[in-house]
Amino acid sequence: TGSASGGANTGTTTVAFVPKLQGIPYFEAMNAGGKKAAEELGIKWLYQGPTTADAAAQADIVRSFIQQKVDTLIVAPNDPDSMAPLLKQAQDAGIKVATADTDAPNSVREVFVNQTTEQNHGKALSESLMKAMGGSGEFAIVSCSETAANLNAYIDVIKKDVAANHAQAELVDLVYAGEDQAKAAAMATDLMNAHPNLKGIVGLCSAAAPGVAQAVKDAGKIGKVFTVGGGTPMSMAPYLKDGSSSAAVLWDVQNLGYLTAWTGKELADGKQLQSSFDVNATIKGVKYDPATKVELLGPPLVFTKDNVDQYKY
Amino acid sequence: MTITALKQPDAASQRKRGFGYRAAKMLLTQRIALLGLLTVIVLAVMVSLNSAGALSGSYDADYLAAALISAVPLAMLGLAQLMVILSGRGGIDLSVGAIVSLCGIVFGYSYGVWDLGLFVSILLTAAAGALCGAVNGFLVAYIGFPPLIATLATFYAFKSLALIISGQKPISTVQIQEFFSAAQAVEIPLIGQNLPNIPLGIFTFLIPTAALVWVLLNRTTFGRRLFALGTNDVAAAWAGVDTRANRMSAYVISGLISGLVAIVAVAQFASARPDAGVSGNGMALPAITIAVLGGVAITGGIGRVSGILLATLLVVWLNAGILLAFAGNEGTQFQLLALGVLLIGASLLNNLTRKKFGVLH
Amino acid sequence: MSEHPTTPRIAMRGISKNYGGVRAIRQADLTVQPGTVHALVGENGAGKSTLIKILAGAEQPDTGTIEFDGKPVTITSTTDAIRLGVQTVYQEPQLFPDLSITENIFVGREIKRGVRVDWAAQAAQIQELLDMIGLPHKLATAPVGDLSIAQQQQVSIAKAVAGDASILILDEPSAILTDAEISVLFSIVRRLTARGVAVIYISHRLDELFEIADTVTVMRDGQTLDTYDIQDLTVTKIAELMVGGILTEQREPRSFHNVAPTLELHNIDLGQLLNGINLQVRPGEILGLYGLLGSGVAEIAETVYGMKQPTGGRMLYQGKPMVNKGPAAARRRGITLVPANRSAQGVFSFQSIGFNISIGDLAKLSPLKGWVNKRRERDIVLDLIKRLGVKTPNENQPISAMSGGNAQKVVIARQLLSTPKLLVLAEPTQGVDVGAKEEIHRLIGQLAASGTAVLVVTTDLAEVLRISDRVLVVREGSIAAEFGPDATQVDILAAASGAVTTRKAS
Amino acid sequence: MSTHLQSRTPAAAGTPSPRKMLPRRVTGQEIVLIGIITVLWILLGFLTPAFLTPGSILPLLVAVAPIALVGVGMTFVIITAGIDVSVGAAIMVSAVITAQTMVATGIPLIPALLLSIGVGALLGLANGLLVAYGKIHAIIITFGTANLFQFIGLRLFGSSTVNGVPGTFDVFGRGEAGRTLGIPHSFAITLIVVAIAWWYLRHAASGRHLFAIGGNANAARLAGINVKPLVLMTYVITGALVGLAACFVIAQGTSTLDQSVGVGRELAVIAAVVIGGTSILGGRGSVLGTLLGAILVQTVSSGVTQLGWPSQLSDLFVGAAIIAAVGTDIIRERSRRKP
Ligand SMILES: Nc1ncnc2c1ncn2[C@@H]1O[C@H](COP(=O)(O)OP(=O)(O)OP(=O)(O)O)[C@@H](O)[C@H]1O
Ligand SMILES: Nc1ncnc2c1ncn2[C@@H]1O[C@H](COP(=O)(O)OP(=O)(O)OP(=O)(O)O)[C@@H](O)[C@H]1O
Ligand SMILES: [Mg+2]
Ligand SMILES: [Mg+2]
Repeated sequence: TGSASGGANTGTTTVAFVPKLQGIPYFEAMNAGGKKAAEELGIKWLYQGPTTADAAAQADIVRSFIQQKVDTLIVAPNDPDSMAPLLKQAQDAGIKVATADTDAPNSVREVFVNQTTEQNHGKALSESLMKAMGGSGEFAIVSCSETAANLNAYIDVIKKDVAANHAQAELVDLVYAGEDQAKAAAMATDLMNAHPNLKGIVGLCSAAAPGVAQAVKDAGKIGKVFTVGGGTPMSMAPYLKDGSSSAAVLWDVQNLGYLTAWTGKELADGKQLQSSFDVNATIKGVKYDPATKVELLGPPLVFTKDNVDQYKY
Repeated sequence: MTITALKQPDAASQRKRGFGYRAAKMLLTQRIALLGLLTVIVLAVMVSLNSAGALSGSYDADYLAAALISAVPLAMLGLAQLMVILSGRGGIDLSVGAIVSLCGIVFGYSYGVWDLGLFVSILLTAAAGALCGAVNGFLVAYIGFPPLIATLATFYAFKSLALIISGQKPISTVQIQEFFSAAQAVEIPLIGQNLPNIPLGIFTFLIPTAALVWVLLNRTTFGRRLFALGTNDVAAAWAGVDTRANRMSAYVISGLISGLVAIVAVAQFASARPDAGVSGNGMALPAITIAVLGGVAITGGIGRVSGILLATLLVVWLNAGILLAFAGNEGTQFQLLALGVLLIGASLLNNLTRKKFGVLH
Repeated sequence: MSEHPTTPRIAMRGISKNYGGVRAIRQADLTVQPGTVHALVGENGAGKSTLIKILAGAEQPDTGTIEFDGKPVTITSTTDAIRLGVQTVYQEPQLFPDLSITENIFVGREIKRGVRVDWAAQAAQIQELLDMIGLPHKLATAPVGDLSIAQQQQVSIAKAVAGDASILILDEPSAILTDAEISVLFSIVRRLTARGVAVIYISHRLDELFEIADTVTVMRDGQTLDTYDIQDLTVTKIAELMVGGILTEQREPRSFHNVAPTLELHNIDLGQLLNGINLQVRPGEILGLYGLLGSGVAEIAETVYGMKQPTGGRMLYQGKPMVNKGPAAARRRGITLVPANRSAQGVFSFQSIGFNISIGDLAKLSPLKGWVNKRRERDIVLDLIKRLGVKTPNENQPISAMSGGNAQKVVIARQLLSTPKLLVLAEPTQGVDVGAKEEIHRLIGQLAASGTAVLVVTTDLAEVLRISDRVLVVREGSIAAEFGPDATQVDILAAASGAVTTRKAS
Repeated sequence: MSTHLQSRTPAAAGTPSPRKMLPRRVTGQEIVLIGIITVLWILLGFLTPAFLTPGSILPLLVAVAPIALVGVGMTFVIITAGIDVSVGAAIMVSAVITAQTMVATGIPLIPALLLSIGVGALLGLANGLLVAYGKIHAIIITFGTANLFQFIGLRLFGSSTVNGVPGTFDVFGRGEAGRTLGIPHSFAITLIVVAIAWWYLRHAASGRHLFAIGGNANAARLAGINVKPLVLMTYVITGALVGLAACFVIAQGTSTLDQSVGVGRELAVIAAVVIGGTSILGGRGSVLGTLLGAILVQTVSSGVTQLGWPSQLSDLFVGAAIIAAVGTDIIRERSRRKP
């Protein structure tokens, strides 16, 4: 067997990140941020994801990273529960483990690199939507995977926030379109037909957000039906500009990737995280809660037609 | 009479041919010989890449053993496909993945929520799987649905049911999380010190299932009847085989095995996910691929347990190697390429075999 | 006639063909003159079908040359052959079950206007063709899958005749046709030869050759022996040439025990197909059931065996009322059946000989129910292979590599795992060569002698007379007549085709 | 003279008119489907008043178009007793190549269409060559090529999305640009393709040969039909229609194309074909049925959403629809075969 600190790599710290799936702008942007960090911090950044958001395929990749004896292994789990035992296995092999983007709360991970809280994100979505809708009217949600924990948490926050603060607004339907833009668009069309008074649609994930906007555009209902969603800037830019989407709520994904890589290095070096710190000139005021071991990048970022062109992913 | 006169010189001439010819014939006619050779080639290539430092991690016994964890559901579902494909008349089961999802929820509730205890929960889950299989079997054997269509329909239905009864939420209570120990790697008693730890599922699920299927096919009259009706349905009926009941049984067994895989999947993922068997490309297509690669004739009546097991080993170890050989996203992409090439290559070889040597085993 | 004055229509020389290790034909020669019927005879597996498949372009030869009207040709596909005017009726009907009879007949050479099929023109031609082969007009639009096997064979013949044939190949067309249908076929053949068409005619019914053939080529072991004028031959002579030895007619006297019947049918009905069938068969007795195709004779066998459930009447088995839910139930009672269509109903093609035999009674394979004891299986199978004289190196050979006669013996062996109390044989020697036929007949005699009641259902007149103690003739779903062993072929045929309506006491 | 035949002769009495020589224009299955769809639409019209409005029906028809279009090719393939499970992955390859080319060069509509169709046909050619000349069961080949196409598609995507896809294909889209006189272009094109395919299968000699091949490939060969080129053709046609459908899919998507495009479409297409009464065993089938099958499936999933029922239910109904549709077909065939 090889030495404790690496099989293929010699000397430099290796940080591996396993996204939920490869090839979507969101995780590729995290990858870009991670690569940038690797250059600046002098570490080795490994990125490998499954072709579909599949827990089993992801597990195979995690196993191969354990085998590669990376220094830090960071995962955005498709299924938090199933990732927990694998993370334990990695830790037993002497690897520092963390999660990013999506947590595995019941696991041995040493840090969760969180973009923003579910509370904040959900609230930003509902506030953007209510602002566009003028605080009243019927709205619907097009979600993606039926089983995605974070999406389901956002839904709860939106429901509660609207009930508490916008009595005239009403959630009339909730549908699931998978990670399929065309299906999201078709379902949004059906929703607008079923509810002629529909005033707002939330496209919850990065596939649904442009899908619902496209549906509004196709139906010629720009200005009558307002959409918000969790889309990436470049995919949302055309819709933000033509008004079929009012706002895209996300965070600076490249910075999240950068922070993920940086955190990986800190873990590998055995350093203790401060409760609040700056990473570099652009990533400032990161919070860390030692009790829950959660890092927080900052408040969500709301893209509108005015700022969307600043982000190239 | 004439036939033997024609055949005997052939047998004699075969005896005279050299070792090379016989080896080639064996490789081409015996699918397991081909699979064995391919597995050895994969291992050899990977190990030499490994020693040349071309891999990003070491391709060693520990890794191979750890990779076996994904062999458990794959091979078991391959065995499920073996049963139904053998039964002939276009036998196939597209619904196995959906049954895994549905039965996983059944297990999640019975073990994780209602606390019925492991034994009862396993029985209940297996029974649920068998019931799903019985629906397929009834449609195929008694109503006369083409299997592809019956199982496509039940694929949609079971998949939908799993989401509905679970309320789209994975079941992951403490019991379920602790159940992961059932999938963990263990040391083999007595001789284990010098060997890598093997995933427990191999012993608790895969080997018993494989042994059971082997015995069923090779040592029981049910197996005989299954081969008979897969080879020639009409002749089987004339020979007094109850083709409907026996064909239905094949689907029931396929469902039963899928139910067991559901338990494996719950253990492996430490949660009962309503999309366990259908997320991504699902579990059915890889299982059918394994069956075909393992030499099961899609037309029925030909297939062996050893072929399934070897094909699984080949695919699992090849995939594990590819992940180490290609860094980044290419890794998982090249797995697709490898599977496609293997499948088409093996089928083309089959074809050559038929031309050159007649029957295939 | 070997020195024919005209150029031969077809001259095949030095043709060889191997299937893997099997040498199907070796250096075969065949010369056929225009305007003649050239019979091709030989034992099962002699290579007749393979030779004509090469001419039809369905198989490619390994060696050899083919001349057509004196000019060398290469035939690499059926399209090539069809272009030369080679039309073929294959041994197995080659039809499309979901297409209508008209489409089946015109498929591959539709009458077209542009790319479109000219349905009207085809409709006009089809009537003539149906008249010629004697099928009713209303069948023109019926899907072929709805027809009986014999009707399908007639459609195949119509299909071949409809093409502008210069050579017509008929591979055992008569095997599944009734005598009436055969005489229609012969008149068609004669009309074609009168127009100068060369006809190659393959048959195991040697007697009919004297009615239709001009010359006969005998094949043995994949080789063509010689070609003879039909005038120079007799049935015995042909049979001797085929097997390469002298055939001795041996009729073993059967002792008939007059005891309680094994099976009695009382007024059995089966929908429209059977009405009021009465029969009895006793231990040791061989009862022949003769009927033309479609007469219901096959349905009697199927009803006894439980494949079909009677809609009226009573069956008594060993004196007790019997209801057979299916073949499995029949087998448990000791009733077994050799099905008529060997390849479709009898053979598990790529499985071993052992498998093909033991499937008949799996319960015998181990004292433990549901279990298979391989050693015991081997012993049982080897014993049967020896008893029936199946020619094979070992029991693991796939049955697909065997000749028709040997495969038939394997199917019969399947029924003898435990000595049956009642054995039903449907067309036991169809498509089986003379030598094997002999052996199978002897075997049936032996079984009867050991106390088995035997019911032989056949459309082979000679066979039914030769082996039966009694013959029942079935016509239009009823027993038309009963004969003792002294009956003549003429008596039976007359009864079957409707000339005799009164029941003749035996 | 043929008295002995009488007890066995099926079909109606009397000499058929030439008209009856023609293959049936509309099959029983199609009539059943038209009935079911009509009932469903009326029912949905009552339950959710918006269902029978153009705003609801037109997007439904647009969504039907790609499935029905690929379904036409799949019907050809299945009639010859083949199957093509690679169409989902093939859509992905066609779509990504076309989208990338449009982004890079801004080519206009017709060249973009031809490119997509060409790529699709090429993929179909690969399938067809392997199936027709490799003599391997189609399901195995196309499982294999599905993996290969997916590999090619993912490599082309290069772990990224295609951003800023121009609106070249908007004429096939769900929006205003996609309609003339209220009729969606994509659906109109699909109707034309279905009509041509219907005529071809019913009247052209080579169309009839496809049924012959599916009924009995060996007999077709012996009858002098060039089986291999025809089988090859069905896969190439499927590929070309996949290429066209890929354009529709791009048009129905957003300005970003991601690698989930086409995934899992093969099952939806096969479902539409079998609901439409095409026998998976070959030899029997109709493209009109396929179109109706696709409409039925889309009606079910739209209906479920518009009724406000949980969207997970729609798969359950699709499963039930397959069983009901194919079940009635099986029972009808069986009763016809019984004299
Ligand atoms: N496709 C095949 N593959 C392997 N062997 C074959 C094949 N076809 C024929 N044979 C073998 O070739 C030999 C000649 O067969 P063929 O069918 O020509 O005989 P035949 O004279 O027509 O017999 P029959 O009277 O039974 O029809 C036989 O030994 C047969 O087993
Ligand atoms: N009543 C009839 N009497 C004689 N011939 C007819 C009659 N009806 C049709 N035909 C012939 O049958 C053939 C097929 O008819 P037709 O041209 O109407 O078919 P089609 O238009 O292609 O199909 P469809 O009947 O489905 O519209 C034609 O060649 C026509 O001449
Ligand atoms: Mg023959
Ligand atoms: Mg007309």
